[in-house]
Amino acid sequence: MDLSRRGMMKAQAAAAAAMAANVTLPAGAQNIPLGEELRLKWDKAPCRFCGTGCGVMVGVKDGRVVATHGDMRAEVNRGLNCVKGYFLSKIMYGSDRLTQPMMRMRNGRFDKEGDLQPVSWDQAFDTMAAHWKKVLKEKGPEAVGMFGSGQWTLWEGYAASKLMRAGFRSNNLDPNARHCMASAAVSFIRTFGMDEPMGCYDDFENADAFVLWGSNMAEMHPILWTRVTDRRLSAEHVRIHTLSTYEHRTTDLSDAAVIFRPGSDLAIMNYIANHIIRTGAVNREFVERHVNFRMANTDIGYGLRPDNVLEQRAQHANDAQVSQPSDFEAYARLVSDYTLDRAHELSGVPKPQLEALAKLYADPKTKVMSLWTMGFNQHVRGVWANHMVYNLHLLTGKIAEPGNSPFSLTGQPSACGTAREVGTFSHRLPADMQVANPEHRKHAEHLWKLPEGLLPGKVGFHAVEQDRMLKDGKLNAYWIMCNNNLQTAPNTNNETYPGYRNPQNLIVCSDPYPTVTGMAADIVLPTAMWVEKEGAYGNAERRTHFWHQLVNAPGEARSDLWQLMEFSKRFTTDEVWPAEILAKAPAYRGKTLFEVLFRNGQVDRFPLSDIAAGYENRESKEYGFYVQKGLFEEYASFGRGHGHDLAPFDAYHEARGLRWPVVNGQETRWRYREGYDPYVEKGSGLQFYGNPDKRANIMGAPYEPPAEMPDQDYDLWLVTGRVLEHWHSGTMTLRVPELYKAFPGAVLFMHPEDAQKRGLRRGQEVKIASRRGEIRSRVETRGRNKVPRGVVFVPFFDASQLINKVTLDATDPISKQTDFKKCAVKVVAASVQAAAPQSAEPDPRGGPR
Amino acid sequence: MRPRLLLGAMAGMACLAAGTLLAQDAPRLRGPEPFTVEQPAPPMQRAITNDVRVRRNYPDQPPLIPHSIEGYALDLHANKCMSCHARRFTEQSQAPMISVTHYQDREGNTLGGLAPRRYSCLACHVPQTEARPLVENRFVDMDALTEPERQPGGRSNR
Amino acid sequence: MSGASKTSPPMGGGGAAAPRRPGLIRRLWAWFWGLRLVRVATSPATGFSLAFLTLGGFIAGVVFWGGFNTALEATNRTEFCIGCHEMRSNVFEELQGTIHFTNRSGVRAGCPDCHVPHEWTRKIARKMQASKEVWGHIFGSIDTRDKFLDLRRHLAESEWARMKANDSLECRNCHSAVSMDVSKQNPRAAAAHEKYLFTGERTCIDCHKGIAHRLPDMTGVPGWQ
Amino acid sequence: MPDEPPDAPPNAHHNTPPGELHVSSLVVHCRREQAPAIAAALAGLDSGIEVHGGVAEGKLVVTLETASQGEIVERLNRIQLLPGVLAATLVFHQVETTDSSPASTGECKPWTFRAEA
Repeated sequence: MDLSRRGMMKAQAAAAAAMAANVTLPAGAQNIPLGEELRLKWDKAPCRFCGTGCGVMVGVKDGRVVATHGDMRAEVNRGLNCVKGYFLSKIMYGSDRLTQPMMRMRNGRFDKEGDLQPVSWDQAFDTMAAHWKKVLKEKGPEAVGMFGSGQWTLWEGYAASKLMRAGFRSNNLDPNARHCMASAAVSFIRTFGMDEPMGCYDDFENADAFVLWGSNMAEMHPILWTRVTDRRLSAEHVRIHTLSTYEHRTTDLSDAAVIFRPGSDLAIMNYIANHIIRTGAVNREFVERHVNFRMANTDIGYGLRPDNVLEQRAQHANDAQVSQPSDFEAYARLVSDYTLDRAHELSGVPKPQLEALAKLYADPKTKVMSLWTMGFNQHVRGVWANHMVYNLHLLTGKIAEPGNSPFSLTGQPSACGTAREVGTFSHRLPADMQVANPEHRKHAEHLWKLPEGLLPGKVGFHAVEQDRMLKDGKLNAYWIMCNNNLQTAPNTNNETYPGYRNPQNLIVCSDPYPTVTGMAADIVLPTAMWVEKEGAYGNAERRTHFWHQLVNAPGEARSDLWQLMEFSKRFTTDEVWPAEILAKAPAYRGKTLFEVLFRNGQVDRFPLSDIAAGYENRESKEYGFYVQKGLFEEYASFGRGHGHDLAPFDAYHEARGLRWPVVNGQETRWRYREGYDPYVEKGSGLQFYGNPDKRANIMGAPYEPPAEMPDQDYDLWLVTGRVLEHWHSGTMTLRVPELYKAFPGAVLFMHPEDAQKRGLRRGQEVKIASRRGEIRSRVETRGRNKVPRGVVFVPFFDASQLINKVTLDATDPISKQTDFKKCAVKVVAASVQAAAPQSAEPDPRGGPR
Repeated sequence: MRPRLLLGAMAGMACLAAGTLLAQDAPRLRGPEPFTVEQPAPPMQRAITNDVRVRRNYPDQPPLIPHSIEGYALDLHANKCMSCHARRFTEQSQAPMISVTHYQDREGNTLGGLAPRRYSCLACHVPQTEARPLVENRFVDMDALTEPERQPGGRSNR
Repeated sequence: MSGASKTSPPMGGGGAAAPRRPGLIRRLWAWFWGLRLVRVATSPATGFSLAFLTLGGFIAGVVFWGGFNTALEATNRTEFCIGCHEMRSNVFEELQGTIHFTNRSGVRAGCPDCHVPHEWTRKIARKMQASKEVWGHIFGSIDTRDKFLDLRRHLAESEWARMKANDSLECRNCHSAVSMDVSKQNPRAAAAHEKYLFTGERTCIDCHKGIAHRLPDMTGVPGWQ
Repeated sequence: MPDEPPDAPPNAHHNTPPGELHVSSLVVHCRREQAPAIAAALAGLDSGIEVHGGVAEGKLVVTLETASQGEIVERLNRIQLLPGVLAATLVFHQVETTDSSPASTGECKPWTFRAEA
């Protein structure tokens, strides 16, 4: 080894330590032979992947990201990353990165049946604008829509919301968080009157027991899992109970692996509530002071198309969200049906396991942290499931204090920040406000400096509804940003793809890489990603976290924010707003949407000189003002003083994220609790101030079966999900060789006896078929996931094995979130005709089943 | 007929240089063509078990696992990885010892053994299969930027 | 249990004066010998030819011996082992996910392949030990998953000890060290086998624990932490 | 190396294969007024210890060059015991092999362990 190499290593080592200590090393003070040219420029950023919100240090050299590592100063992860996070450096450098807009062309003109060819941004935007104007003129605002993402930055989501609601006057804006967090978000509002958890990650170090409801944290939230295992292995008394429909890496590290029949979690939670009441473990004082009881409407259908027999048969399919005031006695009566025997019968869980679980919640001395993600949220009764876990914490008063915490884990990096806080759902405005509420609309119009009566009050199409409306020809101009919905939506062959190829529709897809969705779109726009733009995310514990633009996007790729703002220049108010509104507010006439939305004296009020020295900022340079700061400060005006206070913009570029409400520079770790939350009145101890009476709601609801269950023809439960190494549809991670090679293709996880019964072997090619479609995959009877008999698991990251051709587009009727965890399939060898009877070979070993 | 991505146009684009994404690999990233067609499942890949340490992309990248870990216990009862990679077993096993960073807790205090937060080895270290990457990754090693002539001689394998 | 004729230890003030009854074993013994059938069976045969007795004895021997071995073999199949749910839902469930259950060549190891010696006398010895397992089954000593997990360390330790004592005999029925081609093994396996297995310093089970079933709590087990 | 002697050298727990260079860095938090003295003490402690800065802040940025991982821990412990040092935290660690032989394929790497460890 020569000296220069040694010196370089030392330079890196010293730089890393200086970064961690926040110390500036004197230039030239180091005995480094090679000096400046070796220096990497290190900056902080949140990780690009899940909702955990880990801090990452990004090393830049010559305009390229050359290294990343866990940020030791980030409280969330303290220097750790998961394998995806450690490979962030490589996600931007797949060689098939899109660098030019592409459009379907034939004979030099746009043609929906043509081939994708490179075009200029102007050509792409002109074609889009012409179609948007035609649709708006012929069919009105309800025929234009946009599908966004919990992976948008805060200001991208905010700009999209303004453009769609105020610009095009359409609420047909929904994020892919609808597939991910909607049940949690809706349930937060219904229970506490405010979205997002009361607790925070500090609960991990304070809990005595962790109960995971349908969450495989070891793979899906690996860094939070390190905090759980740290607590479990450091404190003798701590226990982990994991409920799931199959065993996985999380159950491996759990004290109890509670494997239940899909959908029966509802019965288990009602049993626990019953146990708490029956054993006198109800915290009476807490319940009397802080809780109301309500009863949910039952028999609420499955969010399928209205002509589906299941919807027509359901009594309350159309008023599923309605609930009635009730009392403790009625609630106790409701849950009294859920005896230990009944819960065992419905769930298949051994009784001692159920009892042990109930005792954890009932024991006043055990601090319980309940954690959940897609197992609850992607559930035809997802809102109820969320309610039921809050019920347990509210009955026992185990809430809003260190260690006692019902905690919803988020899937996407900014599911909380962009989808929920900024309000990109089809029913929401910023800061938990609702489009259907005239007061809220008025408030938004005021803050946005827009004419009164401009914002539409009708709730727009949600994600699954958008696909149905595209297919039915009622939604005709559609922009997809920052997601890959043709791979990730349910029942895609029948309900998603037809809408994309419907000749009436123009489909635009913005993405850094060619994806399944991009390949089916009519215009594909190349997008800047992650540190190629200045951004902000909001994680699962209300932490808002910023990053600077550190490198430039390749070629002509531009951020989603630039695309939205640029597109808004092509419309004037006269073209898209009703004449009567303009008649009352003539000052708005003749202006472009860009002028009224982004040049409104607020968004453009911060000069370029406010941008921290040494950082590129492409959008701001182009428009001549600090775009991100303007958008953020305007957005923050919605929440300040209303329990959603955000710190000043610049503070976030310094801190490793701050948890809102940030009041007087102090973040809030536990909401609703006096001493932690400045919004709680002195002397009250605890206030659920999101609701007018400052009480939370216990919502009574029964067990109701899933939309589809295995039967003679389709005899297996299909559960879909993710794997550690790949993020969602694999757009980024499949292009990182190390991640791809670690888990190169989807497989069908199946119990060995189920495989044997069908004459299948490990590795054999099979068809997985439902009533909606089929795909081919390969059998895996080993490995990280151990499914019970009768259940199969298939991850959805693999574009060559599109499992969502098979899934059912049933949703929770209240949250409209898709249930990707429960439908009926059959599995046959691919070489056998699908019609042939399944191998009827009797099990040679007999024995009890 | 469902429109297809024009191959000629692709070849003309700087970002899609010929050979970076072979035609047979395209469906792995972009889906079948057309979308509705049935697609054969790619074969399952064999694990790489050659024990050859893989060069890291940058110092803080966790090393990849160059051997099979099939059936290795990693649960509350047993951690098979530590049977070779723990400090006291490395002499026997000649396996690389876990990095000393693994001896620190959340607060940065150095502990006597593996920090509990590092117990789930597989959250960061993954084995590899023989799968051929679907598309070239143009990440550039910092060594190549600072000392181009050094490539590919320099090795970084702790 | 003490014989009835022996003086029992004093049991407190009132017990000494009570009249003595013969002990249980003695009473059973007397009852057994009092049975008519037993008397007949134990008195010398009268009225049967020597040829009959010899031939009959031989045939009976064949039948019983054959029957015994058939029964023995019947209990020596995986199907028998997993006939009780303790085995089926614990250890067999775990075996199914391992290389010993499915592999490229389709050679499968069932329960007896690893847990019952192939040589006759040792097999019988193992079968006699197994009577304790029958006892365990009847009295439900591991009839729930939790009970099984609580006893797993004990169960595993007795298997490790047995295999250590017989030099991993059952492993070697299939995996003979002499038949190994180290060039086909990966480098670290080859080196380990050369250094420790071929020299006799270690036996298979020393390193290969938990390959067919999950492991118990390994605290304190050499080589584990 | 299959014929490696079974008896390990006494300092075998340092596990020092020839030709390794371990470069690591620490942040040494110390009482601000004592920082200059500690920086000087560190420089004199051993060759291969270097202070790069942070004296003014009381957070010394220190790099170590050692031949083994064990030595890092050893020095870390020694530094932690110096008077005035509040905490010494390891930040960065990288190993390079210094010999030019190819990667460690085919070397003796038995994965077994002592029966009585």
